[in-house]
Amino acid sequence: MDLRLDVSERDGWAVLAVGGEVDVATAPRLREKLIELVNDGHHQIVVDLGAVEFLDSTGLGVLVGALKRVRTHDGDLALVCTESRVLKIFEITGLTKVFAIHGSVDEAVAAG
Amino acid sequence: MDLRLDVSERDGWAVLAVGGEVDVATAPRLREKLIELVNDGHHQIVVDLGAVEFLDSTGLGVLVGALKRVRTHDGDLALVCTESRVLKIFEITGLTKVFAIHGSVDEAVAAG
Amino acid sequence: MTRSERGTSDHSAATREIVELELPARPDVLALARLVVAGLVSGDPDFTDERLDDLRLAVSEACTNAIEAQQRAAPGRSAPPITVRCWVSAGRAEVEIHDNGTGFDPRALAPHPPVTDPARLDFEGGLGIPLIRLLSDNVEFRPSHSGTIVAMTFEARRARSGQ
Amino acid sequence: MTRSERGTSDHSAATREIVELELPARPDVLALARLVVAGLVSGDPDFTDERLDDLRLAVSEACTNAIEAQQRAAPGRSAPPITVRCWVSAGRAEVEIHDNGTGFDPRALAPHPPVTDPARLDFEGGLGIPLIRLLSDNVEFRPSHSGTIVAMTFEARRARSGQ
Ligand SMILES: Nc1ncnc2c1ncn2[C@@H]1O[C@H](COP(=O)(O)OP(=O)(O)O)[C@@H](O)[C@H]1O
Ligand SMILES: Nc1ncnc2c1ncn2[C@@H]1O[C@H](COP(=O)(O)OP(=O)(O)O)[C@@H](O)[C@H]1O
Repeated sequence: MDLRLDVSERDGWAVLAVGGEVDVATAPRLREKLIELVNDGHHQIVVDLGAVEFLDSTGLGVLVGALKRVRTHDGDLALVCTESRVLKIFEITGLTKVFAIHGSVDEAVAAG
Repeated sequence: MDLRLDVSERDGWAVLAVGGEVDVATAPRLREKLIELVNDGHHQIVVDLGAVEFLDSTGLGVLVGALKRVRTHDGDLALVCTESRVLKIFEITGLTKVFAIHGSVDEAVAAG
Repeated sequence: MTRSERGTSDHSAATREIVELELPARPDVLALARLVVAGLVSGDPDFTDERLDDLRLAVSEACTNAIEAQQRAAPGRSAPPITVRCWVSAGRAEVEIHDNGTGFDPRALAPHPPVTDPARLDFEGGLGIPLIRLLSDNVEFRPSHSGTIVAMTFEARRARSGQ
Repeated sequence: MTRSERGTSDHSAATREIVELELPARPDVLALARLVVAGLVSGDPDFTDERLDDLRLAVSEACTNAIEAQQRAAPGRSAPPITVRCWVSAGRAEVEIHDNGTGFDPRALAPHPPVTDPARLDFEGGLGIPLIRLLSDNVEFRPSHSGTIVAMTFEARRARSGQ
């Protein structure tokens, strides 16, 4: 229910700002938005998790799927995440080794 | 559980600032604090409900009891309340006719 | 009214599914009861914040009475739990509070003196049932085999104002 | 384990009283399940915000699995409800999620390829049970007569740090 998605652009990257709760009820909307971005030719994507209050394994799975999708187009997907409650989930699942995780959108774009 | 009580003084009035949720679980603490004030010789009391997030009929009853108690000492008890969610409860029960309800502590003290 | 009877009414079964909460008969669970019912009903965007406040207070009053009745009937820790059942559909919330208490006759409750009468100050209690009546769109106090069921209806948009 | 058996354990009955929540087997109730369990457990000041986050996520994962299992077993609106039972005492929260689903063998789940293996990206699912194991202090997946009971324990202060 409570999921907010906002798309903007920065230096050729598509920036998807996600807010609210990502669980199995809301993750389909996140997945669709990411697929839409890729289909529209955006293969360099930053997903900004700064306003995410809750993220479950379905949400992690959607991000893994999106990473795979942009990679097949030689693109990249970077995450922005500073909240320890969200970072922790990437850490304990080992996904910090799969995703490039940055402290800000600027940092993500500069690194890309 | 979540009830905050703060006592201060203003121009000879005891000001009791109440915050959080007043229900049958927390109202006994409000009742005790008001009895304590009266027993300590404070018969001019302002109860500031500005930070109250929830107030039930037990809380209303405690305030009615406190008003009766100060009146027997020729004192007075005034309320400060601006939040419409709390004001509404006094209105629909008719208790706006029993209590003097003010928009600020200053106003309550000036009126007293 | 049983669950299956409810299911035959005008709304579809899918939107009438019930959330049921069983709580120990202790005052410190009231905050949780309010949280659950308001959390569930806030999923229906037709309910304004003000109407959610009405719901929260009426549910809290009914749960308080259920807990107190239950503790009178079975003092101390042996009191069985109370149950809150709630369902929402198309701008209407229905909430039932079930207790295993002593039962009572709501028509036999004496009204308070008018607020202008100084004797009004002698009454600290007795505002729970009046508040429930004022805040809900409909309320029934039904004797059950084990105690009382308080069944309240809340419309997102009230047809009538208070009383 | 029945409620009365629980009552005979080392904690007093008064602090072990159970909150039980019955929810329709639909994803949109997950937020409510998280709210109730976190709301109940936050009443124990020993639980830090971080530990409440752990609890919220593990409970949500277990409820998600229960809902999905239930919908596989009884597709559509006919799926029976799932039940969340929770009790807190002396710095420990216990949560059970009951479903009437298909059942499963948690030991038979294949682990993912290591995160350094590119094939890891082929797996979008399968992180729920690992997260439950990492975040809880203890978890049991018990077959029941009707489906599965996932019984998790959370200590306010963890004896071990995640796996
Ligand atoms: N569920 C119930 N079971 C038994 N008695 C009840 C119940 N609800 C209310 N009552 C009776 O009705 C009386 C009035 O209730 P209420 O208006 O809420 O005021 P109060 O609880 O302050 O007395 C209670 O004192 C109690 O005797
Ligand atoms: N309560 C349950 N009842 C039946 N099967 C379950 C239950 N919980 C988990 N499972 C099975 O275990 C698998 C792995 O679960 P999980 O690790 O949460 O990942 P995912 O749900 O993403 O597949 C599920 O796909 C399902 O087949």
